[in-house]
Amino acid sequence: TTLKDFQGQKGTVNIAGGTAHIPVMKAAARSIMSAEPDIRITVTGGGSGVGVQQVGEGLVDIGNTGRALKESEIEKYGLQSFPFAIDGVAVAIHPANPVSGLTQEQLIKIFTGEITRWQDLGGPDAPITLYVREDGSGTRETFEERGLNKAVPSTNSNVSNSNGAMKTMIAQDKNAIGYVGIGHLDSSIKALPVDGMQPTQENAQNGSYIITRLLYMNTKGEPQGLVRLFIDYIYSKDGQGFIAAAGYIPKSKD
Amino acid sequence: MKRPLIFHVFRSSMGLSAALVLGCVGTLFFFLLLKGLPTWGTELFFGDTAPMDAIMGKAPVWEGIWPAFMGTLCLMTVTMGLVLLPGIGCGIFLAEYATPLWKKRVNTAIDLLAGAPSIVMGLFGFTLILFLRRAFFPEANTCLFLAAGCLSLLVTPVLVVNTREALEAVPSSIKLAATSLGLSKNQIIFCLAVPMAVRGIVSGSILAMGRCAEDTAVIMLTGAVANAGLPSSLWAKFEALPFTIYYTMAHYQSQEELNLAFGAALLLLFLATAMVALAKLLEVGHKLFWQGERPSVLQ
Amino acid sequence: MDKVSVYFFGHQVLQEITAAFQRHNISVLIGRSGSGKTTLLRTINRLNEEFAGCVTRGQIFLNTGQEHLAVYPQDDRKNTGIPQPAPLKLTSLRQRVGMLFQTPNIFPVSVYKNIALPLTLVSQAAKTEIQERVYQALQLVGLWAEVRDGLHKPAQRLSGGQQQRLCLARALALRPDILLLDEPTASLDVHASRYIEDLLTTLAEQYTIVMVSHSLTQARRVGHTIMICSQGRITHHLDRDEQLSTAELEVLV
Amino acid sequence: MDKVSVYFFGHQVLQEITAAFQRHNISVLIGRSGSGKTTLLRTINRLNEEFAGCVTRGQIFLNTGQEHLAVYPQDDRKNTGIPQPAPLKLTSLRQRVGMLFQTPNIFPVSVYKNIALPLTLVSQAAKTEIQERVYQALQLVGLWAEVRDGLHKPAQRLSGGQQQRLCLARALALRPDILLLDEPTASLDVHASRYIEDLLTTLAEQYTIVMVSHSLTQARRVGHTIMICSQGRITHHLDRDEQLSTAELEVLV
Amino acid sequence: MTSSQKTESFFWAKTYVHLAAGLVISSIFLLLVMIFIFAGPALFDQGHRSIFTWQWNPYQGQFGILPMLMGSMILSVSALLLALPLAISLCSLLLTAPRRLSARLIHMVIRFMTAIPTVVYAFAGVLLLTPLVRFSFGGSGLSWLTATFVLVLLILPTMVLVLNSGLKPKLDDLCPQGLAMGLDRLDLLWFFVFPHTKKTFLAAGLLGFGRAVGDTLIPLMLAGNAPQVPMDLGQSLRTLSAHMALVTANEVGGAAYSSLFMAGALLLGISALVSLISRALVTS
Ligand SMILES: Nc1ncnc2c1ncn2[C@@H]1O[C@H](COP(=O)(O)OP(=O)(O)OP(=O)(O)O)[C@@H](O)[C@H]1O
Ligand SMILES: Nc1ncnc2c1ncn2[C@@H]1O[C@H](COP(=O)(O)OP(=O)(O)OP(=O)(O)O)[C@@H](O)[C@H]1O
Ligand SMILES: [Mg+2]
Ligand SMILES: [Mg+2]
Ligand SMILES: O=P([O-])([O-])[O-]
Repeated sequence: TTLKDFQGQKGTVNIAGGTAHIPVMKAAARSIMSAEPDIRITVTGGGSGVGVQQVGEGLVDIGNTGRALKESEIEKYGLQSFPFAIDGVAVAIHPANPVSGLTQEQLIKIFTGEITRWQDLGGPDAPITLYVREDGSGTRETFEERGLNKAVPSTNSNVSNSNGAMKTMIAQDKNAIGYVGIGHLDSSIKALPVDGMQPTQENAQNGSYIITRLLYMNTKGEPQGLVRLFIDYIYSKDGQGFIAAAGYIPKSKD
Repeated sequence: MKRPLIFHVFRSSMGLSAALVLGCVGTLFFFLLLKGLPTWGTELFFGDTAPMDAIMGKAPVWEGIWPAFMGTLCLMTVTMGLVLLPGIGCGIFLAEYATPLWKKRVNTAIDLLAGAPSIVMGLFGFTLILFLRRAFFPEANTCLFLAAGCLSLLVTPVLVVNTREALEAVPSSIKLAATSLGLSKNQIIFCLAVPMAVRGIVSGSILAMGRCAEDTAVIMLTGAVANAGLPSSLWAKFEALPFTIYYTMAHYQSQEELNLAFGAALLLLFLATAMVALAKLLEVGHKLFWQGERPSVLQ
Repeated sequence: MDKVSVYFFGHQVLQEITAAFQRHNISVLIGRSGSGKTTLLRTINRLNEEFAGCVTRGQIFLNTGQEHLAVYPQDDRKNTGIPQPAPLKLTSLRQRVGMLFQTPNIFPVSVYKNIALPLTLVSQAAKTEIQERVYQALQLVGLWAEVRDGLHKPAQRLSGGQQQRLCLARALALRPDILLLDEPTASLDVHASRYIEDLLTTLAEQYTIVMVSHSLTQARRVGHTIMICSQGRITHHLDRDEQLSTAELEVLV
Repeated sequence: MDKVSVYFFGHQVLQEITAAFQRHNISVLIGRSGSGKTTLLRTINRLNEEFAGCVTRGQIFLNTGQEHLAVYPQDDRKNTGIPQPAPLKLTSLRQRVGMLFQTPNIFPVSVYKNIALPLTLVSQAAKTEIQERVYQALQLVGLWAEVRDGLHKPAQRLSGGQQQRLCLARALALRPDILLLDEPTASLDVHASRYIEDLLTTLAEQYTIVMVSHSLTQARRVGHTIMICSQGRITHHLDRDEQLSTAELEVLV
Repeated sequence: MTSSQKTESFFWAKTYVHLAAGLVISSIFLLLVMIFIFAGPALFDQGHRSIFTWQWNPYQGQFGILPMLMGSMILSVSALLLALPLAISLCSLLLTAPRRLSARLIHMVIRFMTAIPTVVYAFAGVLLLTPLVRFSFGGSGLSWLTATFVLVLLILPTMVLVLNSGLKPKLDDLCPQGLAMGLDRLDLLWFFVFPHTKKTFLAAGLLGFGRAVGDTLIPLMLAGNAPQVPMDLGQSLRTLSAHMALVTANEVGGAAYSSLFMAGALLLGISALVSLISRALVTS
């Protein structure tokens, strides 16, 4: 699929959900709308939970999730999933923090509130501030399932409601620990290897980094018309470019 | 001069608290001005789209707050369109026609509505649309119209109360004089009282518009999105300044994106301040015109 | 006026007052504060009814020369079989009875509109006729010379005395049969009061005037009849020829 | 009082008034509405300054018998070298000059506290002394008998006349040198006014009284001096022996 | 135009007024009914009993919103406790120096504050106040304390204006006479006005509380949103309103979703109570 396929099309595609997807969606929307002004594509976040809910209720055409749909969700709404990229979830701390790696056991103890000070981890004499994502976030579910082995994080943690917000908070707080999609990593925060696994997209792709997930687009029933075209466009060469530019590994349509 | 100690404490605390509040608000304002003003320019509004194209709606704007600004304006217009007639009418009803019992009832209801948090209003809109989809219109969706509808519920009390007060401020002696001349009740209301109250009503409407411009929680649940381009129809999703600020704050990846939020915050601040200032000006003019009083412009 | 009683919230303010006000006469009501003078005036144009908690009993008849009219609708419960005149509609009653309040009570519009607006609303008169009547009324109260240049300026700019006369003009423009005046000179200084007093004496030739006054000397100067109110009753009723000195009046009050 | 001018928003209300009010005398100001009588009273205790847009020029001196005091601070720009008496502090000036307003203006506390509270705040008197002075003041204005049982009931329950006297008592309790009275009987009926007039005549033996009145007869009854105000000036100044009849006064006004 | 025509046009005007009132009342009614109908399942459904518990952990099937209720209450109460004395002393300043330039400036600033959108407060709070709080108290800077400060700024102007309009007429009544006796304005205010205006204080307080409890963006962006009852001012908390903004991210119909309505109904209930009490106070 290329931009040519959109020629002469008009209509609206509404997209909402996972915040990790936004850069890809925006880039695709921008390229399509610039070529075909009659097409309107609206993009907003909200988190994976919002994606499921809104697409299920029919409020948007494509609901993005940063996790696989649950059986119950598929059943209830008749959703169809389109995984298009691989992303890892990296544990992140402030760049000034000398801690340079954690074991998974330590990670679990930190997030469940057993370890509360950095000096227990070889860091400075300071309390640890925990940051987690809101319930319904795909990033959170992935992290808790793969990273924490389903341990329940302490209620004492601050809640951010997007990957971006999480990154900003960690970048400002010397004592922070949190997690973001690998695509969001940059020099303002420091990603920590877990059990020696380096959080990079390559490792996520080749399976040596295990806290990974797929990014999905979901539609209610079989996608039609413009929505179909849009999904195909994400899988196209252009789309793969946007995915790579956002820091994810493109995944071809199976 | 016998006065308790606490009195003297209080006396000295007055200046202190004033300084505190002035300091806080001053810092906030100058911070926004300092960070916001340098971002102002065509870049802020239109991103890299040509301004003329953007204004005409020929090309979508990507990294600019123009669509959000237009969205906010549209939202205000539609909301006012929805709320003006019922709100003012209800105000007239309360001030002039309602029996004491009804007056009490309606005032209570209006008070309840005035107290309702805006997030609850947003939830109401969201649920309403789900309900409508299931029961009547499968095509219904969150959109500009829904957001405007919920916002109009939110600002109804402002409008009703202002109208009511403007009408109640019409001196009863004037109504009595008109009655003694043999005018009927409707004549007095529509030929004398309402024209006398009109500026009070207008300033109430402007305050209501200010509230439309600033509210975030309602539109968050009823159709505001991060990227939609210029508002295209009543039934489409839209962008709005307050939502843009909130969203950018949560998602920004770079300083440029944060600058967008600064620009939007400043613009929104100006918009809201302009509304309040305009309402105040009208109020002053109103007093001057009708009562010949000379209220201080500063108060 | 026949056995008129007025109650406010169950408290009887007027006690079965029976009185007659002669046509083309000035009747002056005097009495201490709170004795019910204002209330008595307001029974005549049923303005008491605009206040909460007011109940009026009794009947008032108007004799306009041609007609004999009842002010209050007939009380069915007490129907005595004696035919009573048809009651007037409320608004047309009030058009026939002009009232001037203690404090000038102008509308916050222009001088011209103050008179023209009620006139347009209550009469079917054409625009030119209305203008005619506005000018006439202003001339009658001697305001014409003072306001001719500021006819369309806000009426609030007039002085107290001018405002009081404007109110009078407004009432007169509606061509009432009866004029009720509640302390028309209370807020005016000596000169302005004198002017109004003279005006009233002239007007008495065409109108039936009932006025309330606090000034005994004024009552003696303009009243054809003086009635003294006390605690909701008319205790004394003096015609011009039997009028007393100010001091004697003071004792009575 | 020396060349006192008062401006409101640039509009000159008093025009360089120079006058002297004799000690232990009652001076009555009469004049048409808006002629500046109230404003003139208020220059004496600098109360005009509490209103927006007011500017006062000129100087007023108080002669309390022992001292010679200036009401307004000296104007440095015009320092003529002639030694002027030290100006008074604003609050102590106002304690020396009691003022009674046209409408009784009681505080929403009990009768007793109405007098006692200001007294506690401005004087160093002990509790028993304050009680003493409250009782004295109430007796002086003849209110003692009427309120002795209700000393701690809200003062709002008093009748208009009683309230007016309470205000007077409150002013007297502070032991001022000068009493300013603005139409003290305007809202009272004939009997109550008479009582106040008699009281004033008694008080004049101890206080210097300046009062405004609208009633020419009243002015003649109580005033040692009558001053006629007109358009911000004192046009006439009549001592008791050269007083005129009411009618003549009326002409002057 | 004849008289009957005029009556006719007023007939329509009158009808319009009544229709408008009917419309407004019925939409208010609809709003209340809908919120409570949707909250119903949360209240009565056996499966959702856990809503009134202290644990919020959807993955473990725990849907307690009591921490959020607590969060709302303590945040608004603390904002109120801080704002009320501030509001009273600001209002006293306005009243006792009515013509002084400083007082006019403050009045203008207060007016201006009413116009500042809450999202702008929250935005500036995140960028200005959070680093400051983090620097001086440690932790994330997103905390009870931070949200309280910004909420105080939010509710202050309303409270000052309500106090001002309640106290000013009373003071103006006393002023000329009181001043003539050598008292100053603050004396009058303190000894004669304050003792008789408890209701005005209460009304201002309730209004401020109502605004604080209903605000969403400030707690959402500044309070940290941890679903816990904070033990000290530096800890993070979650309010009902912020909870609602966070939890819309759930499938329709589940327990989390009905907790959303429960939160809405609670918020509405609190604000209704507050406005009814203040109305009763003002009218009595
Ligand atoms: N609208 C009203 N509601 C209740 N009571 C009223 C009302 N109007 C008048 N009254 C009562 O009726 C009595 C007579 O009042 P009215 O105004 O007739 O007195 P008045 O003789 O005109 O006195 P004044 O000389 O002071 O004007 C008073 O006791 C007053 O309290
Ligand atoms: N606070 C004020 N602000 C502006 N103008 C004022 C103020 N007080 C008085 N004036 C003006 O000063 C003039 C004199 O007023 P003043 O009250 O002294 O008159 P007065 O002689 O006491 O009249 P009255 O007999 O009606 O009480 C009036 O023209 C009035 O408009
Ligand atoms: Mg009267
Ligand atoms: Mg005066
Ligand atoms: O991608 P998420 O926002 O659902 O974490």
